[in-house]
Amino acid sequence: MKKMLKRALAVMVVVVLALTMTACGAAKYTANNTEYVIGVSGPLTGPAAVYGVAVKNSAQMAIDEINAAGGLNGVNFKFIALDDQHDATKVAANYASLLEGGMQASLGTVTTAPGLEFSNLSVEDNVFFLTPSASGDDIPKNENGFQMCFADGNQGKVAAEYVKTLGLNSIGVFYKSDDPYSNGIYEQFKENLKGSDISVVETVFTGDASDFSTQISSLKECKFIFMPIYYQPAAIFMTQAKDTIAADAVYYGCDGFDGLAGQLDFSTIPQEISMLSHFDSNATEGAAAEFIKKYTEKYDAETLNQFGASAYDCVYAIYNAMKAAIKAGKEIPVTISASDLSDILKEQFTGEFTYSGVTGSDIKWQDNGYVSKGAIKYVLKEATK
Amino acid sequence: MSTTVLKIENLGISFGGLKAVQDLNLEIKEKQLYGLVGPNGAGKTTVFNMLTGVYKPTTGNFYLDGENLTGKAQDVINQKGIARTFQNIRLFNNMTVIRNVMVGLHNRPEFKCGVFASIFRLPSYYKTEKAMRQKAKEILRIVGLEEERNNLSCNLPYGKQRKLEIARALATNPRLLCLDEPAAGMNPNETADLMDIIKFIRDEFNVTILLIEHDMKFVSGLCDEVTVLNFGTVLAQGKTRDALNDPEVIKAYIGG
Amino acid sequence: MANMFAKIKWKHFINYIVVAIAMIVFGVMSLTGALSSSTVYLLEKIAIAIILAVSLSVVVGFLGELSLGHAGFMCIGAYLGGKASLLLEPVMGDGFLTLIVSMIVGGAIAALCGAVIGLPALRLKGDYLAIVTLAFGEIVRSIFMNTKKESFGGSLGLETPRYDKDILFIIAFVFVLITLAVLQNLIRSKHGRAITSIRDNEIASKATGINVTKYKLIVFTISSFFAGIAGVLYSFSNYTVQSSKFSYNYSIEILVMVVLGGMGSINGSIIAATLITFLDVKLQTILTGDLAVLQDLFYALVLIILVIYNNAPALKGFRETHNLKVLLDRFRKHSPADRKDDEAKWDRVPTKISMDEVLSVDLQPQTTYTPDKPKKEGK
Amino acid sequence: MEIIETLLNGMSIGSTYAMIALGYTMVYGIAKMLNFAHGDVIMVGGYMLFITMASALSNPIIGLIFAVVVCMILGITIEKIAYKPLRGASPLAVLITAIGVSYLLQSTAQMIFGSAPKMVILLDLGNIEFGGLKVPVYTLITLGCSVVIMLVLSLFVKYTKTGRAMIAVSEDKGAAQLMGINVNGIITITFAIGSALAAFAGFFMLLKSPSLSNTLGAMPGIKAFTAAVIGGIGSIPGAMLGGLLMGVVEAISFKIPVIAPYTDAIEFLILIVILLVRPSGILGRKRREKV
Repeated sequence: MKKMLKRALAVMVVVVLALTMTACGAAKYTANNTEYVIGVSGPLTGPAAVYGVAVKNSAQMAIDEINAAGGLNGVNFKFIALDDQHDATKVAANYASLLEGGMQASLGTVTTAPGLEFSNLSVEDNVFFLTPSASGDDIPKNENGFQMCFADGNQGKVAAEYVKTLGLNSIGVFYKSDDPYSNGIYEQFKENLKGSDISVVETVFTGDASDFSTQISSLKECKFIFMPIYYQPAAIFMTQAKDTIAADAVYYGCDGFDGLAGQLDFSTIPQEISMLSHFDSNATEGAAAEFIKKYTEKYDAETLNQFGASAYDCVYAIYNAMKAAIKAGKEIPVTISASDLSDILKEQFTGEFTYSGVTGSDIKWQDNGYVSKGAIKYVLKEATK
Repeated sequence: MSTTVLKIENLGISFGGLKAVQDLNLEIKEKQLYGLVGPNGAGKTTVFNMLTGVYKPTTGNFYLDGENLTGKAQDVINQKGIARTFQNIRLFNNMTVIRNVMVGLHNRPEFKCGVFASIFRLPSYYKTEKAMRQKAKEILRIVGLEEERNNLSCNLPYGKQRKLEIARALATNPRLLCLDEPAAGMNPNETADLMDIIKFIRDEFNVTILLIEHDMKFVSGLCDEVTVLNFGTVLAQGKTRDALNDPEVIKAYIGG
Repeated sequence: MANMFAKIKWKHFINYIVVAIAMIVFGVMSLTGALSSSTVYLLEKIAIAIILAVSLSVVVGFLGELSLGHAGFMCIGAYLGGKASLLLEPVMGDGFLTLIVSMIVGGAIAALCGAVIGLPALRLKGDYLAIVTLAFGEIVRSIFMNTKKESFGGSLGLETPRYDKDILFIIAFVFVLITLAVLQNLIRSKHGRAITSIRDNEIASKATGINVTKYKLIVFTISSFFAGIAGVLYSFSNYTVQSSKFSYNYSIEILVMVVLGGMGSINGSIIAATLITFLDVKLQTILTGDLAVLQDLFYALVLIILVIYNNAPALKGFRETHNLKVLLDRFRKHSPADRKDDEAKWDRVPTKISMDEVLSVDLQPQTTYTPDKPKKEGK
Repeated sequence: MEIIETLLNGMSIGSTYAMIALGYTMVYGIAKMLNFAHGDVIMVGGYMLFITMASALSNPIIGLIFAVVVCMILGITIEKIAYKPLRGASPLAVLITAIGVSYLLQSTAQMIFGSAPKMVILLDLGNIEFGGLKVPVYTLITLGCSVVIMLVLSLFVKYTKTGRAMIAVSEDKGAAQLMGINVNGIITITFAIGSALAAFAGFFMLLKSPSLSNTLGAMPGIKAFTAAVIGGIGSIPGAMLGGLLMGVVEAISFKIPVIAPYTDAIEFLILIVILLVRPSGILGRKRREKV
């Protein structure tokens, strides 16, 4: 019996040791900071990795630029990106780990699916976040959350308004029913289209489907196809549909379309491709072009997309807001707690603070956390005559 | 005249077009030792499989103590009182010897203890557990395996595995015990030992035994009546000596 | 008195003791504020993983059926338990009572589904059952994915209240103890012997009078009940329940815990669940930025090496001389009378999880193929 | 008209599944393992095509040959390193290593090729008109090729010495060994063939949808496996049949808006129903243990 007890004790000690390795003092995580810490949780691996990688690269680029220019009053910034694989379950661990790593402000999550979890967690500790691309309507529902991208519902609404002006009798829709982004936009689109006499041919796909022949044959009579989806399935759809759908049809998408150029040889597609977005990765002028140039010099051009551009803006917006707050007489020591910084930043973002950058100029934020900036209809490719 | 335990009427089965067994009729009396013999592929094991519910007979019926059990599920037939062993030993290899026997005791009414009683460790659980262990030990003692009770059954030598299978079948408290080549793979000493055990358990457990065996010495030493099968049909039936000396039987065995 | 004390089978209770001590130690640490929130999340995850692994272990390790749909039952528990807690919150508050009622609702409905999926289990063999359970899990996931926003949150998932995190992990560990108690008591009873006998030899089991149908149903039901409980705990430990989490990949992750822990070993499942969850979370939070891509690589390598080490027939001799048990034996006097209870050595479990279909090129379905194996030992 | 069109679309989807299912069924039938890494071998084949198309030799046929060769080598390597040491161990152990290999291939691919999806345009084949119906040529080619591959495999298994040895190994490894068949050699050949089929599947998947990422093979792999089980796993014609059936079900389901979001659920439901009616799949052989 003694032997057994001894053995039990040994096993227990191992388990407890393994677990206590992580259990260190709670309380003030930021007390030992020597740099301002900004954190993000995003999909760095898995099917959505390209978005997370874009955010990670661009935010790092912005931080490096800020640090090279002397930081904030001589204090540098540090950026931590953790992988959540587009899975809400992994967010809690990431969030706690970031917080314990001294995070003072955050970019939230990269994608919508895990974003809600982050939003709910961060309000507990009052951690400010400005998400570059988690566009779900509910993401900024708490007062500590803000978006740099357009909320899905707004995108759907704007798209519906636009469609109404076209004077069409019938349009097609192609969306991904198991994706919150796609669903979020389409629901508001449908809602706002009610009352008009436009009939909608609705087609869906799910998962990683890559053969859209059925959906294409359902849509082949349509002259206008609204596609609130990401660019990879859109590229597959357009390639498979190029001869079946009328050559004078229009593919119309939202910010998810950005990046299409890397997936599609536009010259082979006869139809027009447009999107409503805040950034075009093929921009040749303005701040966007400058960002693209810097990004492609530093990183793989394939990961360039609006997620990155938006993240770049997020970092600068936080930086500028901190600068503005200091100017207004606030003190932001390097060891400031996340909650104190959050109060300062919230005041800025709901106040007079405006920001101009890659994804828009004179960007302002509403009290509910939504961004107000100009959405631009980009014609990625005109119809081939 | 003792009562009839098993009665088989016109039993037959066919797989596709092949008639594996046809028109089998036999009657086994209480405490009888009955042999089922025949060359390879004669359909002996198929008869066992029908009697224990593995196969559903295509024709005919069989009765245990007058109750028709034809086409019943295997576990129901076992609970009604037909237990068996297998030609190629089928033990619960990852369980100890005593547990193998305790599985056999599972359905006995005296060891009733529901799932809930077990999960919540009601007093009845401790009582039945103890009683089952006791009973299992008793059975093991009879077949001479008491010493081995805590070994894994797969570590037993071949002869003992055969005995354990018999012990497990006995544990289900059968009326009729079907032994499928119990002496296969045993040396002459073990065979002689087994014959004694089989006789002993018949008396001790008050059980009727139907057995398949190739070893004619074994059969003639044990059984008072036999049925000889060949290609699924009955060649001869009756007192062991008479049936085995039937010219048809000799022809089937020697060929020609 | 001392005699009675010595009679207790300590090894039957060792896992309760270890879990209880861990629970108390961490509970005290949490009260004194010495526990960081990342540790709390980790503990919750470990507790949930243990419940899942132990409940699956009963199906795979003791009944010998391969289930790839465990995450599906968890999904049912998470959604329905979460929904129940949402509906109950206005009536009963967000206290312990709500938690218990939600647990019962989630667990019971998951158990019901387990019974329903257990029915085909009676007809199908190992690998076919595996694919049916996988299909079941995917169906559940797909249904919850496409629900209306008002009912179960649709693709964005159901928002559920998070339980007080200082207490939830303790509750979770209590449920680990309950799971252990119920499942181990079941296994260490006559019913457990019946279940193990089905794994070891289904034909013999039937011939010995075991109602195989009944026991398969019981095992599937109880196992999915606890998967459902784990699901409800999951919904309480997260703000959102998203069905995309419960894909077959997650079922496989649970299966990996069971297999690495050793078939038929509940303690093994507990240790494997703890270590895998620990490894998973640590890799995720330590490998930041560009290093994140190494997570899966590392995990995959650990998996392959461990499985080959544990199972390769060629390494058997090496395993028997170089393993943890031998190491532990050095610290205690080994008595040959000690024998593991109901623990099946992994490489000897005659898995019904057999890959048995034969290559064929025939266009006509054939009725029966009976392999006529030669007798092991002829006479 | 619409029905024919939907059926054709189903064939288009199903021919890809059939192609993958053929590989699954071969490996399963002989090596008796669920090779969860099969889908990821497809992905590797896809990247090999990508490398070829991005190089100076941008020819799809050379790409296909290159992909087939690389995948065969990869398949044999995986078999030798991860599966062969476990021969004789429980099938579950092999299942777990297969999953490990799957993770390994996916993360290696991301490390080498990055996270961004790649565009791989192999050939632009256009459409053919059949009385008002536009049918993409790739559909016809994929369908044709999978039928040809199925026939070749069937003939190979039935009439060549190696093929017959495969059947022998499939029925009873031990007995085959006793009859002088090199069981390990046969299993290696099986993996080589299975991986070559995966490379073909990768080619046809990219021919249809030119977007390549490291999860290319994951979901189609599972669907194709389901298809193989529906058809009766181990049966070569069954794989074909199951694949096409899955495709047609998917097409019909996508055609009806109300049930379209539940397409995956419907496909898996059909699997369950078919297995309940025929526990060994449509063309599978029912195996019964001798008592």
